[in-house]
Amino acid sequence: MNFYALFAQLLELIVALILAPMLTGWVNQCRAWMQNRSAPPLLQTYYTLSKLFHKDVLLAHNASTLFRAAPYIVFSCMALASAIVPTLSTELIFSPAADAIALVGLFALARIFISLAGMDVGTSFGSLGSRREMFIGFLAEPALLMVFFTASLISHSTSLATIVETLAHKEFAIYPSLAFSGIAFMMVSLAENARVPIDNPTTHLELTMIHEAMILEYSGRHLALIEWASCLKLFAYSCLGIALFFPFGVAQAFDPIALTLASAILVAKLALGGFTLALIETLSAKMRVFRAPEFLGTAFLLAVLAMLVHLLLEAGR
Amino acid sequence: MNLSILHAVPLAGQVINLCAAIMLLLGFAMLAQRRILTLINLFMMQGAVLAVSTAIVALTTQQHHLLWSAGLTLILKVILLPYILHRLIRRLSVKWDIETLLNIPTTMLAGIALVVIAFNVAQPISQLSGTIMRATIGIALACVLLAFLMMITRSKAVPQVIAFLAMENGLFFAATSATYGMPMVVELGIALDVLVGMVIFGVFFFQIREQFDSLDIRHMERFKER
Amino acid sequence: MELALVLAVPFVASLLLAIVGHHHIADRLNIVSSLLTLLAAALLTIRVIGEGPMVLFQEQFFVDPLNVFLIALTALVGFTTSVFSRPYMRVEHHHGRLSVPRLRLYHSMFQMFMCTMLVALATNNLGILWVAMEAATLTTVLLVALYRTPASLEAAWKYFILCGVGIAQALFGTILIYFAAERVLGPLGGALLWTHLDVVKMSLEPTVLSLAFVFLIVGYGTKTGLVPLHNWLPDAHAEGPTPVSAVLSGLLLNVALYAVVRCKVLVDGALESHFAGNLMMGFGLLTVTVPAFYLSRQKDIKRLFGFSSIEHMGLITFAFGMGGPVASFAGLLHMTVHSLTKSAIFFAVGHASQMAGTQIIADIKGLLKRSPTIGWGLMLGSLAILGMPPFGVFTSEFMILTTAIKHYPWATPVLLTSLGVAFAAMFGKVQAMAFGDPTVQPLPHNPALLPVFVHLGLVLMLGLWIPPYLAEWYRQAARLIG
Amino acid sequence: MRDLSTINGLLAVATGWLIIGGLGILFPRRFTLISRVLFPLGAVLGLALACLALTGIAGEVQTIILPLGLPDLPFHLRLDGLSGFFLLLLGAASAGISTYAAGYFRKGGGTAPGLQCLLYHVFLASMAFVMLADDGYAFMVAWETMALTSFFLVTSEHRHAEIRRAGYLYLLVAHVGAVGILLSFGVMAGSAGDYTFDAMREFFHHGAWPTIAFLLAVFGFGAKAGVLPLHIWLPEAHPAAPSPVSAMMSGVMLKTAIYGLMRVTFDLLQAQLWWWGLILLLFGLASAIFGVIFSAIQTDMKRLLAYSSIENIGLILVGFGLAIIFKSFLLPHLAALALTATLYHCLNHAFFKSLLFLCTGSVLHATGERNLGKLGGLIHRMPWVTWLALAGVLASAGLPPLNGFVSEWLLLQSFLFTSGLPHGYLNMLLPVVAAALALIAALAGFAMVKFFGVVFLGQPREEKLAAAHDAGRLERLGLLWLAVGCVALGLLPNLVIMMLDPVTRLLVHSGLSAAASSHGWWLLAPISEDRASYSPAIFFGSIALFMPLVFWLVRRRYHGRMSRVPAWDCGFPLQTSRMQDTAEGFGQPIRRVFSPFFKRTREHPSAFDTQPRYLSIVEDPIWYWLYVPITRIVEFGTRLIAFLQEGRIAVYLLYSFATLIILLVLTRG
Repeated sequence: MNFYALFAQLLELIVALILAPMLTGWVNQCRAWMQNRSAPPLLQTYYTLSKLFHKDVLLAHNASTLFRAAPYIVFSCMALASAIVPTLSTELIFSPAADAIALVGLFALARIFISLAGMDVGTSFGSLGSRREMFIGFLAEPALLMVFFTASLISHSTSLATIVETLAHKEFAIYPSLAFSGIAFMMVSLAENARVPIDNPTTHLELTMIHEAMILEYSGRHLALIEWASCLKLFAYSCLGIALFFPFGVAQAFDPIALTLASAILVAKLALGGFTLALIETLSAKMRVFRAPEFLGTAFLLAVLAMLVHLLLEAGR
Repeated sequence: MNLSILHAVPLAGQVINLCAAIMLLLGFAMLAQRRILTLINLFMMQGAVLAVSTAIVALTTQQHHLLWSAGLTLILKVILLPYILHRLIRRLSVKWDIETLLNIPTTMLAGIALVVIAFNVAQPISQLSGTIMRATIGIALACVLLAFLMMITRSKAVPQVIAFLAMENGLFFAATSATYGMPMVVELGIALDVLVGMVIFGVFFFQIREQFDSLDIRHMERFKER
Repeated sequence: MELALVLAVPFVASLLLAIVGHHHIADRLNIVSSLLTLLAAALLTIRVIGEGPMVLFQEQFFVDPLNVFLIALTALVGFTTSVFSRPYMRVEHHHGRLSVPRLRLYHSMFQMFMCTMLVALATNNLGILWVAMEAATLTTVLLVALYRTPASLEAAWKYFILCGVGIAQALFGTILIYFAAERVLGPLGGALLWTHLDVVKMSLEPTVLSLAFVFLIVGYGTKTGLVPLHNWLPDAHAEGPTPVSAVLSGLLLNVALYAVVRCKVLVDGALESHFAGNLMMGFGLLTVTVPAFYLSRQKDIKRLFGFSSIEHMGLITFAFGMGGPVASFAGLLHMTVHSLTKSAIFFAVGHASQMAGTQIIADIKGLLKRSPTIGWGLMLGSLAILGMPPFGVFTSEFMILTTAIKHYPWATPVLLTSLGVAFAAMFGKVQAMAFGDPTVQPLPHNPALLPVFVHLGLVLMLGLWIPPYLAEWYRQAARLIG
Repeated sequence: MRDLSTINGLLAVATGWLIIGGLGILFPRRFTLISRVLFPLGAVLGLALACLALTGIAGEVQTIILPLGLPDLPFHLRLDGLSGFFLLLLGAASAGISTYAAGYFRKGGGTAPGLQCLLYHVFLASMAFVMLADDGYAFMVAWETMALTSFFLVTSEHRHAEIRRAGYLYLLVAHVGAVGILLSFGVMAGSAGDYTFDAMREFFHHGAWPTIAFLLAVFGFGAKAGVLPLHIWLPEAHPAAPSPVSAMMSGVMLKTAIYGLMRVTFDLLQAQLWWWGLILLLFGLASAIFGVIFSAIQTDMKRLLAYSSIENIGLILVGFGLAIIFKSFLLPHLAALALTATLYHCLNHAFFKSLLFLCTGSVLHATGERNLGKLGGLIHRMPWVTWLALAGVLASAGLPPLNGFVSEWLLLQSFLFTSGLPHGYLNMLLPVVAAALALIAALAGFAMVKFFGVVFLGQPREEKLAAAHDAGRLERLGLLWLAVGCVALGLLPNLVIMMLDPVTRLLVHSGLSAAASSHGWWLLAPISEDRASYSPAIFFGSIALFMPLVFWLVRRRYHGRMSRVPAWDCGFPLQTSRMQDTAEGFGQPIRRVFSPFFKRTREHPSAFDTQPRYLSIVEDPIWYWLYVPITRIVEFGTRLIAFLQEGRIAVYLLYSFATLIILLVLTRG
């Protein structure tokens, strides 16, 4: 069992590391299609990363050790996060190490380091980005936690593995609360991954950027790590969404066939998810920064509502 | 006071009751009086009545130390204090006490109310009294309260002091007539205190006049919280 | 013998000082005679503790644990005040506020005041008690008016008139007690002697005694500073020389309250009801509450502490009014600590106002910087008087409050609100004086700060540890009060 | 013969502190003696106290009676699990703070060093006595001594008017609170009138009395802890105090209030009602939200931390209230979970908040600035302080794998089990509270990023910051101790929970030791592994593994080339330090989102101003809603009563006269 867990864990980590840039590429491709542009290749992100890794790092005079350490920390956090989320299997080495709350903590850790790095050089855009990032963060984080809470109330556990097992393998039941929290989760994911309508990952327009403003000073391998970490984050969030709301097909016990099947199903789900994301990004316009509280507040309220709905309607289950 | 009780009282007692009545009357008179000189004279008369009544008590009850008391009263309150007061008045040349803080009729009405209260308060005490007369303690109390009222209503220093001394008279009357007198030591002490107090008053008058150019105590309202 | 010394030393010293008071040794003579009084009082105390209560001089004087404790306290505070007054008066002289004849008057009257206090405490005769109280008024009137400024004259005049009138009521009360006692004891039975009265108090006529107590509490209560009879007190405290303020607060108020308490014992015996106690509690509560609200309006530092004295007298009165071993114990303890603390505060305040050249609070700043000892003396003294542990005032307040919670829970919110308001008002002012950048100047003569810290040290000790024999002594006295 | 060695040892340590203080005042100007001998000695004693207390937590209850105090009520002292735990907190935190203080206090300054030494050590000793006291009187004496010494410490720079004001406010609120505590004791002693805690435990209360006692205790201890409407002194006093004192007050002194409230609620009162817990919960929640929002907009770094303390006390109270609710519904295991979270957070807060306050102290020393708007870029000048502060910041923001996260995790876990409660509204309410907690945690992160980023990162906002120097050796040692504490508490939760077990058993008759010990030291699973688990060791280990691995791989696969250039900033050429976000700017989103919480005064320049000025003052509205009206009422009372004393002797005589007449008439009637 331990061997299996180790194997599944490694597999999951490697799959995440490899697939994450592709997911980003896929989203970009879909979006380009929908916007009637000629699409970049699916593997474009890999090319970009590779190019960045080869380039020299240009470091601002004022940049400190923190600035240089942050990409590694953020990357490690995101790698760990994608390792924690049970995508292929629920039998993972890391699953007892961190539950849903710890996962939220992990995301927060990464966010704080990237924000601090943004403030480190001391430029106007850097601190602007950090401020906005933390601003979005403090609104999104509780909403995300509430989404998890609903799921944990259903499964009587905050352990992600247990949640997924409960939702995936118990007899079929309709949880109205999950509908609410699903929408909330989607809104949070958009915000957390710097997507339209909260942020636009493709813009460098001064007044609107959030995530890009923070990492403006990064270059070379540092930037590569951060971009990769962003991809991992998107990947982790997508997997989380899949695990919480469409968990069917996750492998439970040691079973190479199930694992293979799970991988295939996962790729399919991710493709669909990426397409949906591109669709949303195409259909909506970017909001003003101060509309963000309304957007995320709605997400938070929906998540809380989900929990109350659960307590009202599903308390017996 | 009803008649049957009066009949039961011997002559000395009747005289003391009379003195008591005069004391009260003089108390009212002082309350109503505006002129300082007359006030001093009234005070002197009150002292004399006090001395007489003390002497009668001394004679009838064979308490000879009360005779000393009577003598002391006579010297102090009939001779010495009025003399000092007269001299003060002349030296300070204040003859009139024109304003009272409350007009005279109102003061009189208040005085009557006070007498009612005093008698009412003293009633249980009078009923216990084993001494010759029973009403004196009530009257003494009334005198004290009337003097108190007078202190409140006078706005000049000298009448205030006279009122203060009148209050002492009332107390002394209570001490001697109602209770056969206090022990001698105490009476001497009281007398001494009154005398010393008077001297200090005298000193004060000059100081106050020097500092405030007037003996009107309404100048002395500097300390207040408003 | 010791008692004779206790009473005679200040009397003789007073006469002596009246003659040689202008001489430059007068201030030292003052200290020496106070010290002798203190020593005699100490001997007396030891004897009373050893041999129990004693009656002396044809029963006119007697000493029991209750008054010997106050005698010792009075002698102690008298001594420390005399120590303090030496540099204080030298500075006053230096500043030209007092002439030599005035100093003579001051020294003589100070000793005379001590004498009257001690007589009032030691006497067995309610009449002599009254005489002594009146004499104390007269001497302190002269002391309050020492500066002969319009302000001091006004204060002294008010003091004289109000206390004179008040004390006249007390005389009426005394007469009524005599009147009642004479029926039981007969004209020659010593109807004014407290020891005799105490024996027969059960058979005294209740109605008379209750009326007598009304007069007595209004009378002596005026001297104690009970609201609404207190109006002379802040003026007198503010305008007299500071040593006089110290002894007024530390001693005179205590002695007046002592007189009330002695009478209460008799009235309680006669009435077998809680009439006297209720009356005292009522006055006590009023006296705690009202001054608390005055405190925040004060601009004059000595007036501020005068109001504080009123408040504490209210607290003690309330404690004695409640009665019972704990409350009476607490009342006595509070008398002690209040005397010590308040006189210490006045010592510090005296020097502080001399340093600033004014008594206006707003003009005194930065004491800690210029003179740490005076600043800390004032600061710690004020905190102590406001009932901050570990000082002894807290101890007695704790006991008073706990008794109140137990027996009169309705009174506790009133007490606590007042104490809270007082704290807010007074502490803010004291802090402003002690802290900040200094406006004050150093003194031309070295201040005597030993008294301040001796007093505060004692108060601190009483807060943490009451020596067993002292506690036993308080207990005996509390038992006498009932 | 019972074993009294621990409590005697504790007493010896406290006495040792008093002696150190005494030595300090004996040699008030011997600077070297005080800073190199006395303060380090105090730190060693603190360590000894912590060790003794650690043995005391699990040991037998020990009591002694000192021959001090009232004749009928000598000082009773008692050591049990609860006091042991808080003494541990005191000792452990004070060891670091005293070490730091040894290097911190400089020559010159406001108060003489000897006096500081005395006040500081008496402060420590009084806190120890607060936790040992076993009767009302000893408790009050220790409690008020604590308030008094800390007041003098706060006002050691009393030349500044705002510090005087802060001190005044502090002592006033402390005193009013003490009155509440005293009343609470009074109610608990009841008609028996015995103020020993033993008697209070035994005394049976009727009807509403226990509730009254509890509410009074909440008021009294809440004033000290800084619970919402009584918090106003806290953001004033903490910045005013010298930094070691702020650290001590925030890290330890606030916990004495929690200790007292726990003592009263769980120990002295026999039974708890569920809605007591709700009250605490709601007050705690209000304080936490309020604290964190205000913390996020502060521009003074110590005020920011002070508001953050309010927030943390709020969190502690939330857990405390939850524990009461569980206990009153007879769910002891869950109560133990909530209580463990609470106590854990007390310990954590002691470490990280002390650490942060001490770091601000170093910054203050190095730069003379408290205003965030004039700091920045200190990471280059003060690397030690910066990196140690980072540990504190991460812990304070509740991030894994540091200690702040563990207690928040436990707290959230305990909220997830509320659905078992037999009370409909509570079932609905508590998850919402949990949601609010999540919001608070996220906002705390915001505030901490602002604090750290503005102070230590970016470019220096003032010229003089270039001269800033790092902390001295003793200071570093003190900081290091606390930072290591933050990390250790974060990584070894099971050991801490095992240690807390006797305390929760004492208070709610259940503990988590079985759950904590069954999974080994590395895995924290308070209920069962299925329900929830967290392993900081794996967590930290994997990040610690990934990072060097990634670093090594990148270097190995590609290269390590790097060159220094001017900052890019979208090509904007004229970068100055003034273009960074100020503290106000960073707080702007909070001001905007939570605008109903603030009382704002703003001045905008008009378009035609030649010298445009912008002014924005954000104030605490509670001051205006609650305190200003109270002062108005009191003022009105004084004005009313002042009419009585109107200076005329005739009127005064009239008072006497009327009193006499009224009394006579009443007596006669």
